[in-house]
Amino acid sequence: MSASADTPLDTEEEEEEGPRRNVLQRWTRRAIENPGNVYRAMFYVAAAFFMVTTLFPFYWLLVLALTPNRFIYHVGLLPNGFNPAAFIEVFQVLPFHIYVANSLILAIGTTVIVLLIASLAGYVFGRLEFPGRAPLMLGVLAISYFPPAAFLLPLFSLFNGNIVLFGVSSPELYNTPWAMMLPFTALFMPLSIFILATFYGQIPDGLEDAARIEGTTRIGALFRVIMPLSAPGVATAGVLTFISVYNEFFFSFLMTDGLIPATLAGIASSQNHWAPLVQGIIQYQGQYQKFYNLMAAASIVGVLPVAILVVVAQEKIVSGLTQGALKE
Amino acid sequence: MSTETDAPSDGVRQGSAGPLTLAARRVENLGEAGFAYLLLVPAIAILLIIAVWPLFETLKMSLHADALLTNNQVGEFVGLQNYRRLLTGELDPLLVRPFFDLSQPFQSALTVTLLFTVVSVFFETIIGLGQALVLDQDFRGRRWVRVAVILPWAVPIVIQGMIFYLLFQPQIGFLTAPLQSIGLFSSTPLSNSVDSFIIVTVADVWKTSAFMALIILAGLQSIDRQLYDVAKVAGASKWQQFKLITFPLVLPSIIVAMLFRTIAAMRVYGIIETVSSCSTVPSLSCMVVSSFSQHRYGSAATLAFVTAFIIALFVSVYIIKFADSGDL
Amino acid sequence: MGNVTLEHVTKEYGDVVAVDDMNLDIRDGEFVTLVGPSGCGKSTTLETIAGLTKPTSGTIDIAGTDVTMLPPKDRGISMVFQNIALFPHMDVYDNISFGLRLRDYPKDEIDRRVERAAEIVQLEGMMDRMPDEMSGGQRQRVAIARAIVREPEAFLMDEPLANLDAKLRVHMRTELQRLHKELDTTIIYVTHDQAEAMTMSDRIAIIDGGELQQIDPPLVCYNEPANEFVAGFIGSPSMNFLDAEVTADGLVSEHFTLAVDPEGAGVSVGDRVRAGIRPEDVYPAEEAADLDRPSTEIEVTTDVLEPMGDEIFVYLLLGGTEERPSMDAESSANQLLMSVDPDSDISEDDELTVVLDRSKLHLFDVETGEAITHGLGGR
Amino acid sequence: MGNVTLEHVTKEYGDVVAVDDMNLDIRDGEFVTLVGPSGCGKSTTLETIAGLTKPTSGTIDIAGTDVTMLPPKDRGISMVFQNIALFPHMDVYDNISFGLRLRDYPKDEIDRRVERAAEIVQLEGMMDRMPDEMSGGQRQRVAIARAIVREPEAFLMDEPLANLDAKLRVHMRTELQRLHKELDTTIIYVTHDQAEAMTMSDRIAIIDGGELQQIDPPLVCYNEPANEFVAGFIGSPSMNFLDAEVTADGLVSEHFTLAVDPEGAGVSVGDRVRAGIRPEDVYPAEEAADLDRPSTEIEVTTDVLEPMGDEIFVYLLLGGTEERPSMDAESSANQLLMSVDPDSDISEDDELTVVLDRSKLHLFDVETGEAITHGLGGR
Amino acid sequence: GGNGGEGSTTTGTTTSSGGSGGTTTIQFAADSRAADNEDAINEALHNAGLSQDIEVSILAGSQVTDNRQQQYTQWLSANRSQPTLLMMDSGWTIPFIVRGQLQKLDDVLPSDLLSHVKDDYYQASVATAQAPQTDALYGVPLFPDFPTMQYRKDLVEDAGYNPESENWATESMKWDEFSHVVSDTMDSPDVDMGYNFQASVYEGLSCCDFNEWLTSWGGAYFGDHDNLFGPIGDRPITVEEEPVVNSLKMVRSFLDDDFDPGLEGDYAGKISPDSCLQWVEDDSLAPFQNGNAVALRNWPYSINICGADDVFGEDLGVMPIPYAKEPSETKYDGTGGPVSALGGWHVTMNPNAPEANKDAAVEIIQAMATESFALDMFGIIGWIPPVPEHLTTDRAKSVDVIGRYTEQLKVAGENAVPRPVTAVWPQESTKVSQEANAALSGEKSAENAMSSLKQSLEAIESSV
Ligand SMILES: Nc1ncnc2c1ncn2[C@@H]1O[C@H](COP(=O)(O)OP(=O)(O)OP(=O)(O)O)[C@@H](O)[C@H]1O
Ligand SMILES: Nc1ncnc2c1ncn2[C@@H]1O[C@H](COP(=O)(O)OP(=O)(O)OP(=O)(O)O)[C@@H](O)[C@H]1O
Ligand SMILES: [Mg+2]
Ligand SMILES: [Mg+2]
Repeated sequence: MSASADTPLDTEEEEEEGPRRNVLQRWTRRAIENPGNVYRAMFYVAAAFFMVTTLFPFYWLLVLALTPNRFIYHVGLLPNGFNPAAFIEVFQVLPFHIYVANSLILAIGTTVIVLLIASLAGYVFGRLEFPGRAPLMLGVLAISYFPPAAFLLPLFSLFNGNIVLFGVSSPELYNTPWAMMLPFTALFMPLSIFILATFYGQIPDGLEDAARIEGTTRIGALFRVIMPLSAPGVATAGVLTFISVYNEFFFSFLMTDGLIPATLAGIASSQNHWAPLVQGIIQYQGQYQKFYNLMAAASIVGVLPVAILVVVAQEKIVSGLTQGALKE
Repeated sequence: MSTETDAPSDGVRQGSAGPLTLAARRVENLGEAGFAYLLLVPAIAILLIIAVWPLFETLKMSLHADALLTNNQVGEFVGLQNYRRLLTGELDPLLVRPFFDLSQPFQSALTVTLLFTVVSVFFETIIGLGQALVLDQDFRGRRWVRVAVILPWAVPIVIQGMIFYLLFQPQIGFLTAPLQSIGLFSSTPLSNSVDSFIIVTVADVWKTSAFMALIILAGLQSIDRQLYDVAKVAGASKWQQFKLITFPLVLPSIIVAMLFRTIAAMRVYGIIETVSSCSTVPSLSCMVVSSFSQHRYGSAATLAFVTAFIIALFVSVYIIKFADSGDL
Repeated sequence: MGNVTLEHVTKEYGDVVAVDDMNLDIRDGEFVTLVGPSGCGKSTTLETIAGLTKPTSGTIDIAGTDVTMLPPKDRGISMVFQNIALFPHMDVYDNISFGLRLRDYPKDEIDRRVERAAEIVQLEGMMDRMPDEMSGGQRQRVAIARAIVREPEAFLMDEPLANLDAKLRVHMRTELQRLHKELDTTIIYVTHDQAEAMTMSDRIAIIDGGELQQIDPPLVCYNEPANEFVAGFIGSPSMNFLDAEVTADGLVSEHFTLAVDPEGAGVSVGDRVRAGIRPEDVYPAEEAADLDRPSTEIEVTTDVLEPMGDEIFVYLLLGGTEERPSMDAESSANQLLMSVDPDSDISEDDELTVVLDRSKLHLFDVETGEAITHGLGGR
Repeated sequence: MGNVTLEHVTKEYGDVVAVDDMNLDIRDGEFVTLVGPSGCGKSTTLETIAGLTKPTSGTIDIAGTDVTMLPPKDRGISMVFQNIALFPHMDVYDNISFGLRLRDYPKDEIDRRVERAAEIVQLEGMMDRMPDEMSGGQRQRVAIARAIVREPEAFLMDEPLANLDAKLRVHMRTELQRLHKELDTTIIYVTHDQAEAMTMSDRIAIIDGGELQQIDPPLVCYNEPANEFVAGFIGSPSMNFLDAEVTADGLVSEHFTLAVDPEGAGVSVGDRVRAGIRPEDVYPAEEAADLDRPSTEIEVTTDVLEPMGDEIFVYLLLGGTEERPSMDAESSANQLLMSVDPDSDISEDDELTVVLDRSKLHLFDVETGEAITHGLGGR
Repeated sequence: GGNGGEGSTTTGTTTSSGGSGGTTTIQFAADSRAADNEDAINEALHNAGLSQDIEVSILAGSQVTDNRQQQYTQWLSANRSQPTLLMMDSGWTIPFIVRGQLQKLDDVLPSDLLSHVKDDYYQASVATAQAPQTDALYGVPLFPDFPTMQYRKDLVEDAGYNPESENWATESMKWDEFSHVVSDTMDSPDVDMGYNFQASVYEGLSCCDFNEWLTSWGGAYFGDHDNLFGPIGDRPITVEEEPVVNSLKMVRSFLDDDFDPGLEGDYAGKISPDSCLQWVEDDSLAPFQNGNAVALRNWPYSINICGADDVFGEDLGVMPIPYAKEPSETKYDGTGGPVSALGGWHVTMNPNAPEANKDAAVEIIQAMATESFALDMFGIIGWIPPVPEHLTTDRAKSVDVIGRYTEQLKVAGENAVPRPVTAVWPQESTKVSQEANAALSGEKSAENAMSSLKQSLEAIESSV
């Protein structure tokens, strides 16, 4: 190694302090000397930009919610009138909280199932080598190529007991949570499988090895070590699944008859009152008339559980692994 | 270590084991491939029943004629005729808009879909990556910025549609007039194909950048922070750290996110229907859904399969990339 | 019942043969150390024993059972990994107690054992630190504690003390030996530290290029290395090697001649052999008075001196300074390393006469490297 | 211009003080080794020098510039990390060339340097392996190569050879020294290996509990340790310590008496002191013939023998077998360690008379641990 | 497939709620407004003579008609036995009838009720509940819906017109006159829009707005109104004809000042905002409701909104929709005059329901067909009574707000035109709205748009 080669590059220190420099130069100079400030500035600009662009429509939503529906004409940046009562009306017109509760239950149930099953599959695809891996993965992926409508008719027959195999007719699942959770599971699982496979695949073998030596089975190692270490990925898969189900409309609309139980307590006892959140929201829509303020207020209310979930899940990520101590 | 304990002892375990442990042992003893298949059973089973079987039924439907006048879902067996008619354009008059017509690209399903996919996924990736990078920093109030960034993803499509619909509804929202005055939009953007296309794309980018951000963020959080230490000491600037460490290490996450976003973008439907209409911005899924609701199940099934096939072709780019990164 | 037997175990990674037809028979309660150059397959051997990787061929037997196909958890082993592999999401207590918790030990039993293990590795009071809040050595000690809380058939330890300071290492050495004695468990140990290998092992297995070279008690390996590789590998600093030819006069090399009885040494006239002598068996002629069997005197020039505190390594040039070997030629034929007392007044570039301890001279076959004889009789 | 100066550097992690008011002044081109017990703050010190962690207080100066607030990349350093930290997504070539590619070196220059570095660490032909396809030692060598391809103001190396076998370690030692000489770069080196510290360093800095204990050339540290801690830490096996009292008769301990001139030794009658003597300065009486200044004879019983090949460590009990110390009492007052020639015919449980080399006896203050004197004159 | 049996669910079987042993509860799939008024509806039914041991349980279906259609399609295709009664849009009942998915009421209803429905109900409504080309009844109209032209009487009067004395309420005016009324009124400083309508690309354009324009010009989609419901593929397609094209030109001239429709008669230009081209009902209502428009074509619900005291109260005027040609001047039966597009809903019966439920359902339908029920619902939810005579009763007139406009509604109802619902109408509708919108926006000329519409319709008609 010749000592000369490093020199052309270490020029920064050599630069002489010239006397004539205008402001811009000085600024650039400072920026170069202390790029931290520039990054910080860039960072704040970017953060502010993202905040504004993502939050503005929500602000607009709030404006809509606060504007009485009859004054919706030409709402500007400020609500046209001030009618916080919309948030109360939302619950008076419909037992909206029950729709929310229904959706929460469906979403949580589906998320748990998806995470469980997709974890196993993600582990397999992410960490194991076996013949048929690529075709199987592509097969799983291919399911998401199809529009949901492509699944509907057969599933509807299936869940209405119309499919008879060996003299046994398929279970009557229509109007039960299963009629939604099963399709959701199937439709949202490929994404989770891919996410989890990616993250599980990145966990160093050494940690799984250590767990197995300590006496876990491979599955035990998956749930005790690999999954916690992939907390960001798992949380992401969970949040994405949860939100997708929470807002799903197509199947939840066609697999329920739109009834809801009269009370929250009724959810537990009822087999067949499973109308979800979105169905609630569109109930504020008349045949010709849309109660934009109620829809807006309802969606703000409906988004709250998700916001809470996001906070919680992100906390989990943070506590899980912030410092990225993934290193063996 | 003292040996006096009578707690379960380690040691090579043999013989006397309950049936459960025996089963567990048998599982552990499976070869890599056997074990892999076993863990895939739940996922594959649910996918087979809830996804593959319906698709198979739908495939059969696509080989039958439409039946508008009977209680049957489909008419007589016609082989591949539906496909032939679709691909030769014979079916176009029956569709909302032509399947493929280069002379009016904004009103032909295939071109609209591809254009939408490329544009929206491009912006979503850029923005999602930017958001993820911001969220990956440590700063006060990060939790709330996170929630803010992710919140759009939690908005049901109905509401997302409502927001953008109203924003661009000249009598209500305030966005049309200025955009119109600078000549960007026509006076009726929501019934103008190009304008609506842009609005739908913006709405989609607004909502689903969060999806990207979430997955990429998880990828970022899984990066071993020590690697940055190494890079810093080696003299890497922030940009170089990003280019050489961050980017390659989150690339798998980005690919997964883009893959699924691309698939979803190619199936875009809900936001079109709620902001504008399938007539104005026809997508492939629009074709499927409208044929479906018009009771043309044979055509709808054909369209669904052709859509899936086109998606498969389009995403093979990712698949190849994925295979390169060793995950397939 | 913790004997571990490897029969014809081979492990290949693609083209790379990490372990090559390894046969090991480790008795119950034995403490065997694997040593060998970096990349020779020590870790891989442990991994196959642990069941973390399936051998490409061959069988492994632990405690009389063929475990080749058994998963790690049923092999009754515990292991310290070379790369430590603490669970980053668990604090020290959870890391250490992991295996016990898996086995549903009662809480107080777990506490007791963890406490005891922490004491052994001197980590009391760090129970709720997370791995990334610890120093390298502390982490390694957690890994050791995690392995020793359990009472398996066999311990596998892959350089468990690499990141510890000398003093702690000596302490851990004692502790591990005590543990070994107390539990009467088989221990298979990988180390790069000669002192560890020499003091702790019942037997040392020397591996090179995936192949077992010798497995014998430490002193046997030291004093009667099976081949040139072992001779050069065991002992630090390394043994000196000098090429020589067996003539009627005895052993003749470029720089010295040694009367030797070809018969007694198992060589015949005309053979080319390699002679090996350890640095501590080279003496300045004046100090060789009490030596039973010195060799002929050899004229040398001192080159570099490496004072180690308790001794000084003196690099000797056989052919005079003009033949100073280039620094990277590993063990040059012209170079001889001698270790002397720190009180010695040798300085650089001295002209010196040294003798070799004939009884400590080893002869190796030039081609195969096999040892021919250890120690020359006669004078 | 690679001098490195730490002034009053303190680094706290919450309650833990990892580095405590450290003052170091390392000259340009110097090779300084940091040693100290596990967790004493060596890595943290390197990290603050590298700029990876900001000191809680104090300033750092490299090549005449105050770099306390500068980012690592502007400090002109390169570093080998204790936990290796290779880039998992890059093959060996890319890992090694990382720093060069950052600086846009021409391709052929990169190739040349990488090749050279790979040769030094003996990894030729492994250029396209991925890190997870390598053994622990191989990975460590990649990390070393990654650091040495560049020519920074200063190298920081945190136990770079921990996972290498003795032979390779000796080789790397030479290579690093040569590099040091060639580039004339400052090297700050952390190691647990006494031999490394002794042979490579210009000066050794001994750290304990975050505090610098002594920084001096190796032999000074060895022969004139500043305090009891350094004395016990440097040298392996460790120095023997015996409590004694200064009386009119000289140094009186439970088991022996040593005539001493209090004045010359800097003690006064009535002082309680701790006497320290290294194992190699304890001799069986019969071999002490050529010793200039043996102490009075001490009757001992041999306990355990640890044959190391090139020497044997003999544990001696001062008070007879019935006082055999419990095994974990670190350096028991009754125990004395002696190192003897491997040819020695001492066996366990021998009754023996030994002498200490007075001139190698160290006296330390019982309270502060400060060294009082090194070597006793007189007889 | 077989029917998996529904017995386990709570409804449809005898339950013993409140100890009143043996109440039969019948599921009725309706919308959320009906569901909100479940108790009132039951009361109204019982008042109308429904036996006390029959209860109706209302499923709150979506108000979005497409969603409901989709849902019913699934239920009926899967042969579900629940719900027993379905509230169906008159716009898409026929496809269900054609597919044989509804109970033929001729077989289950008493004949007096059948003839009452067929004879006394709004004929247009009944036509959409019958099998095409036969008079077999499959649904009983629950309430019809007809749009009217709602306008600001106060402004119009300010502009010098005299709606009251000219009896605009029942004697509709022609489009040219209307255009001037609007145009003149617009000159009053505080309104910037004139005539608001709905011309987004959606079903509402093809079924209703466009349908009204072209019919009022004497045009038709498929020739004589006998052909409205088929036979598919075997009827003339007449969208290319002059009345249809003229109607488009007229409306385009309302939108675009620069466009010369070349029509005889004097039409005032630029009386409608461009935005109409992307409006559905609600969007067009907002400016009107906020006092920014002169006239609005809309359904009765907006009468209730705008006629409220705190909006326009008595200042809201309502008239039948203007027209261009008298029925006598037109080529096809049923065209010309002040037409209203027909909306509204029927009650139909699930053929898979258990017989016991069907029997109870028949009783319910009977109760629903009474005047008492119709008027109750007019008061409660604002469902317009399905029998014209009921509208003119005092009770109807006494209903708040909308009661003031029963005369106008009756006229509209008598002039109602159904959309041409067939199994292929959904596709045809899409094409119609696309082409009509394109013609209105000037993207295509009316002639071009209609000729390509004709081609599309031919293709669709021949596809069955
Ligand atoms: N992030 C942290 N949080 C809390 N304590 C820490 C953290 N990092 C290091 N420490 C503590 O600081 C002290 C010094 O650590 P350091 O890594 O410098 O030790 P070291 O001298 O390098 O030890 P070793 O030889 O074991 O590597 C240790 O006691 C360690 O536990
Ligand atoms: N996954 C792998 N793919 C390819 N080669 C591998 C893989 N793992 C290990 N090797 C190679 O196998 C050989 C043996 O590796 P092993 O880890 O057993 O060495 P080791 O004796 O433990 O070395 P060290 O002392 O450096 O830790 C090495 O040459 C290594 O490069
Ligand atoms: Mg190894
Ligand atoms: Mg360290």
